[in-house]
Amino acid sequence: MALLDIKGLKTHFTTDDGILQAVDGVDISINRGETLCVVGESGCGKTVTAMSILKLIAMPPGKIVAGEIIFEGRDLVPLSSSELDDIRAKEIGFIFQEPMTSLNPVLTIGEQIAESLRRHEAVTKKQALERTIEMLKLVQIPNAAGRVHHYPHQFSGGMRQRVMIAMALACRPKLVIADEPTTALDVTIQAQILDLLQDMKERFGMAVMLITHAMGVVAETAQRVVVMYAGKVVEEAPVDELFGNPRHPYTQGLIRSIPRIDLDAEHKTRLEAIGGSVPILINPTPGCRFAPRCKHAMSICAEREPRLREIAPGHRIACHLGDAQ
Amino acid sequence: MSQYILRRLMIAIPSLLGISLVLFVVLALAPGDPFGELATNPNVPPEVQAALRAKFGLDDPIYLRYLHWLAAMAQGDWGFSFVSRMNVDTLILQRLPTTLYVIGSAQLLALAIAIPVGVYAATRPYSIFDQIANTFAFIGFSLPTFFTGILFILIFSVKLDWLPFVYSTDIKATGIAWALEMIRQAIMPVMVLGLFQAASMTRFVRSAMLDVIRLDYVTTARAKGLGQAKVIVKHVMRNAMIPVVTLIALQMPAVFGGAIVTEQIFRIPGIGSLLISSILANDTPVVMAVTFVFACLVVLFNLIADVLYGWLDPRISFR
Amino acid sequence: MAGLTLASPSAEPRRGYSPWRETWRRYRRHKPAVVSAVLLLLLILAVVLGPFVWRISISDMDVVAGLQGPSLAHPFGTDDLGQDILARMIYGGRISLAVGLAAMLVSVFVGTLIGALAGMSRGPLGYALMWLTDLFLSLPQLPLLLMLIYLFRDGLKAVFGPEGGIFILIVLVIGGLRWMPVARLVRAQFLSLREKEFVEAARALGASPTRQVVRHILPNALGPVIIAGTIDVAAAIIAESTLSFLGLGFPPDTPTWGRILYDAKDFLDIGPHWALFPGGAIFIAVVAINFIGDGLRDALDARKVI
Amino acid sequence: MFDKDLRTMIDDVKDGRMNRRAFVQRMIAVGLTAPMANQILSLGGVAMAQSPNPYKPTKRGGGGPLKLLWWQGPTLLNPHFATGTKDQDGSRLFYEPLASWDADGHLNPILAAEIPSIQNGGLSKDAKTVVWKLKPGVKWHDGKPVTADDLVFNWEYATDPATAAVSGGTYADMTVEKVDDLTIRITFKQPTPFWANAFVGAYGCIIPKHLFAEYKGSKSREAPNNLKPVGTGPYKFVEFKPGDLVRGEINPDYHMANRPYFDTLEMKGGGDAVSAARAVIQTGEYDFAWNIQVEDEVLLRLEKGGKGKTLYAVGGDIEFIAVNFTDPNTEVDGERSSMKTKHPILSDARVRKALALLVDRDSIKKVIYGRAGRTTANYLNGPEEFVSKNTKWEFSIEKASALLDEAGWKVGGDGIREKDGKKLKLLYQTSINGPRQKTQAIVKQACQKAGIDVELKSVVASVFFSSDVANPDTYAKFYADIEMFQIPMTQPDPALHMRRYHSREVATKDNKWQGRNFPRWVNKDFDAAVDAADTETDPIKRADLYVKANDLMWQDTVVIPVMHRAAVEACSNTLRPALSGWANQTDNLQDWYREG
Repeated sequence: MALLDIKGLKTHFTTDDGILQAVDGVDISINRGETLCVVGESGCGKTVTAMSILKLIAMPPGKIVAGEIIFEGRDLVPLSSSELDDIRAKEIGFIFQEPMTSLNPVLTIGEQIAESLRRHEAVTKKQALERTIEMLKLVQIPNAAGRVHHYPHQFSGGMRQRVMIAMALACRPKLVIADEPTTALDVTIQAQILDLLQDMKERFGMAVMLITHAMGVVAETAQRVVVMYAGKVVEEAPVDELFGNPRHPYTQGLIRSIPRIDLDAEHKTRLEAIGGSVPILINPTPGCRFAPRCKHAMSICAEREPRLREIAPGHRIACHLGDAQ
Repeated sequence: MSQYILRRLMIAIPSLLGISLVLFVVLALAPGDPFGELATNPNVPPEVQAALRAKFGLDDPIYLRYLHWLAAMAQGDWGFSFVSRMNVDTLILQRLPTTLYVIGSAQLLALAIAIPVGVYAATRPYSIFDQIANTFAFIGFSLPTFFTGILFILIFSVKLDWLPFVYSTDIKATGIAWALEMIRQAIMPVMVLGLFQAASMTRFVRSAMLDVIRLDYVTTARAKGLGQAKVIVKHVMRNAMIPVVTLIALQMPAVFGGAIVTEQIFRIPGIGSLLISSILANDTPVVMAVTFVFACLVVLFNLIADVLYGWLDPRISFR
Repeated sequence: MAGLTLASPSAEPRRGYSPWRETWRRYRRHKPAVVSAVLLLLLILAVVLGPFVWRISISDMDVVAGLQGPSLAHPFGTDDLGQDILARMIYGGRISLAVGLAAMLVSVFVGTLIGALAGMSRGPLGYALMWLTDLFLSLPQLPLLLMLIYLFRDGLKAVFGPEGGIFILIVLVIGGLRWMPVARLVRAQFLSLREKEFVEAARALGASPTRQVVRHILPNALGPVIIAGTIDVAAAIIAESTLSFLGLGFPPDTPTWGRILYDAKDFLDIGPHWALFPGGAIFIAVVAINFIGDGLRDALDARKVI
Repeated sequence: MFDKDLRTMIDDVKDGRMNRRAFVQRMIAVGLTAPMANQILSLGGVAMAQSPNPYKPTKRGGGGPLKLLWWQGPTLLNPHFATGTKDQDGSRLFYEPLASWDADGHLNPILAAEIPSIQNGGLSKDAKTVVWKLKPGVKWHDGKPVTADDLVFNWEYATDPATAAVSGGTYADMTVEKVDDLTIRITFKQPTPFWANAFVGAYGCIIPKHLFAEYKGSKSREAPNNLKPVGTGPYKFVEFKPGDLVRGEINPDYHMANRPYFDTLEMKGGGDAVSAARAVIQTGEYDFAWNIQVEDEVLLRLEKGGKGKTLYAVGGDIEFIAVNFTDPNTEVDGERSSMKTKHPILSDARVRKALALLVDRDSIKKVIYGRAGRTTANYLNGPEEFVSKNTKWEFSIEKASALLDEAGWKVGGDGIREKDGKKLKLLYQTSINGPRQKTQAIVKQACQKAGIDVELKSVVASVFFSSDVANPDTYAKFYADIEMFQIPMTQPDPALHMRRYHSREVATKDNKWQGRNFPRWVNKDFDAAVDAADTETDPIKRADLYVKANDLMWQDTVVIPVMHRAAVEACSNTLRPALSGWANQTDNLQDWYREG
């Protein structure tokens, strides 16, 4: 049984212009100890999916309108906020994208890590502090015992992300969701953080759901990959399979864009790889959402929405092209 | 930190001197004299009025009067009221307890309303509760206290006959009865003033909360499973209070200065009504003393606010 | 490791959108703000065009028909001298709205400027400005006003004419005595914001102090300023009426909203309509301006998405 | 007119052929005030009578508390320093004069054994000396006896310039000497027809020598008893908070039988007139509120469900519009409204008359003053029966327009009259006060209809009535075309009231605008009449001179009387206060009681 099984998740936002279907029927599952990468452009719904798991989206305007999020056999969707609080951080840890703004500026990092321990585990203040220092050491913060009383602004971005990781792992969760944990960091730091994450995963054996839009990160860390586009999963495969045999035109575009950037960084135009841009998800047109940008678009693509189907073991795509082939 | 406070206090001395000079000049230049009431009285010849002016030194040059004042103040002599012919400090001390009690309670009431209402409204923006709170806040600061005061009197004193509207500093009862009567007579002024202050403060608290509540670190806190209450109090309020503290510190000297209109309507013998009647009577020594104390408080609370920022917001360094 | 950064929609310049159009688009999404803007516009139109439609003179008295409730002849009723309250409110509304808005702009502008300078400056200028703020906070307003009138009234009258001179004096006086809370708020925000990362980043990138302030700090400090500004509108409308009691304001027979409300206060139990209309008008103006402020903040604040 | 008649009438009263009251009525009818009529009688040799006193209680005390509401509370309690009536009222709770004026304008002995008269030898025929006898056995609140030394001391205290007493003017131009322990003699430098000023009424209150002797002169401010009065009055001092509260308790040794009625006394200060009226009339929290200057409509409404009512005490207070005879817009030798200029518009008598025709006194009375005002054409006013034979007023826009046409002011295109290219535009200033601003509005409207453009200006009272030289907005500088305020008639004698308009009193830069003739009107006949009246010992001739002076002012339209104002008080239905238009409200406090 999967650790986490998201089935048909639909998260919508009410806006002044209409209902924004940010996540529209997503199925993702993660096994224990596995690293799953969710990739896609910004705005494709991957962050909303992740946030929906712990209901961290603002409600209202956001709302989970359909679907199940089954974590260890228990559906999280109908749970109340206080019931979810027992799962947050304890069972599922969360690492956010912006280390610069994700830490409370007026509390010491020690307080911020310890409060999570104190919430979920019966520890004294002193024990919590000791464990916090221990965690800080684990994430390789030098002089952890002294730094524990420092405020976030006294740390660099990379250090803060380490603090975030320490915070997310403090309660030894079974699943860590890392939402673009390296995007805001310098390239050199990015690698360090990913290594640290990898290291932690090996040490604690938790599952990791890594959300990213960088294919390089995917190749380096993932065991399985889910590709999202416009609120839907378009392709899902083990990492080698995906890179070796991408089936969805969108995935193909994503992968093709990697070497091009490497070779010709000067002429990088961000969306050169895939023409057009992400559709606005208010009253989306029927049919495949990628169709307008797809080189292989057929008449059926504009009419009927492709279903996610398995084309090889563990490899699923949502594309009419596969049908034709 | 203590060095910082000390340095700030040192800076405060020349700053207060400067303020006192400006205050004095403004008061001296403003038209009017304390004996205007004698003018139309045919019983008092103009010579008497002129003699009084001369006697109280009103015809001396301004710099001389200022130096006199400064010298006296340095020796702890606050001056002598032209109108009451008594020492200014006695006058002020006589009124201080009432001011602290009534106006202070009103400020506390304002805080007690504004913070929970503002916080709760901010956690549910655009909900029914929020809309109602906002509407009341808008009504609150659209209607001046001279108006709400009379409205309250008409409702609670005249129509319902529940509360007295003349504030008495001389309640005959003792013990519990005295305390109850003190509370009863303070209800209306405290409400009028407190609600007026609460209206604007609620809006500030709500806005500050909304600014913070959408920040990333609040989501981080929620992801820790801390529970709504703790997230709001520990993470959101703590940060939102930083600008609110400015406002509260800004209000504190006003506690002393009192709310002139409210004091007038309910006949509360506070510092505010002393100030206004002294101004209208051109009783310069009293005005000068009250405003100077006021200036000291402003400077002091400015310092307290800055220290509080430093405490609330570790990013600010004391230079 | 080279990560491929795909474009995010917000980073991409939208085709055909200028920043101003973008602001307008965001503003339009704030429904109450749009309604409020229309409402305020209607109020302004009413007081500007009102006299052409409602032709009763503001000073026509009918002592016999004093204190009458609303009727066809007098939709807002009459005051104790039998003057038509609607006509007086139309006339006075021009002054009240103009004074309220202009004084608010003055106080917000001065307050923001001084607060920003004091918040950014790490030298003597910061102290000097805070000293100035403290000075203004402790000044007793009544003698100060009397002195100002006596010093400047005739001069301004000579330069700008009687009405213009008084208007300028009133706006400057009200605005000039109400900027201190704004300055303190802005300074407080600046003190913490200037240490924030995005400002540090901007500083590191070599952004000029002005640019730091205008692009990065100011929009973040705007929230409390807008609320202070809205409160100032109400306060200025009422303060204007107080000024005429000091002989500083418009001549005593000018029926501004605050003035009408004040005159009505003793008649609250006899003729409640007299107070209801000016009170209501001030309320509507205040609410409208507040929502417009909220809308503006949302429109200017690029961070806020939905 | 009445020199001979008056003499006959006085004789009639003397012989009992004519009732005192009838005499006073007759005098009032010819324009004299009641107290003046009484003084005429006493100088004519008829002893001053006392009004029958309606005081009913038959024992001292037992009346419970008396709660007074003064919306401006007393700020000090030394009668010699009292700057306003509020201070006089507060002082008067504890201190007493020799005599005070009652409702009918009679002198009522308080500390005096009797009122001086020619019969009892108290008054000299030449009006130069007065002998007062103290009631024997009167004690200060601390038990010390009241003696003639106290009276002499009060005169010395007040006239010492270093004391800076406000009462200095009351005791000026006289000497006071002790005759025996209970008797003093006042000798005036000039014949003084109005002799009952020193030691009488609010400014005449007597402070004890034994407590203030050390604090005469420059040490006056240090006297501890400035704040803790020890007097002779019906109530003893308990507590004083300036501007807020005065408390007293019954004086068990009070020198009048069965008085006072109340056991304790409280005078609360602060607030505004309307809410003071509410506290007395509507809610009954207080027994009596002072000086309720509120629109009559509001008062009528309050009285409907009321626990109280309003009371009116008629004196000689006059609200009027004064006309500037000099040009306020031209500066000569650093002085505007200089005597070297003439007002370009108002120096024409026809324009002044037209203005007088445009003051709609009936509407002003109806809407603003109501029961508290009487319309009048006179500057010098008596009680309400007053109808002068010589003066009259009317409101007529037509007649005013005709006069203006005649004066050459033609209606221009914008409805405003003009002459020689100059617009008929007037600046109308007054102090800030609700009724005054409404009066301004009513006058302005009528003026507009007659083609006069009126600009209104209002000045804070403390600035308007101030005497600082640099202040341009004082009534004395009169940098406006017309101005309006009230001159109270604090004494029932017109001497000071009329002396204002003497040409030597003109307010100019030379006398630092301390002169009191602010319209800067100069009229030789008026000067002569007032000068003559000041030294005229014959009461009948003197009265005649003042009537003439009043008529001269009316003929020349120096002032346009707006309203003869009565003092308005709010009083609980059960309280029986003793009030007089010629005295302060608390002047006869010993006679107050409660009924029902």
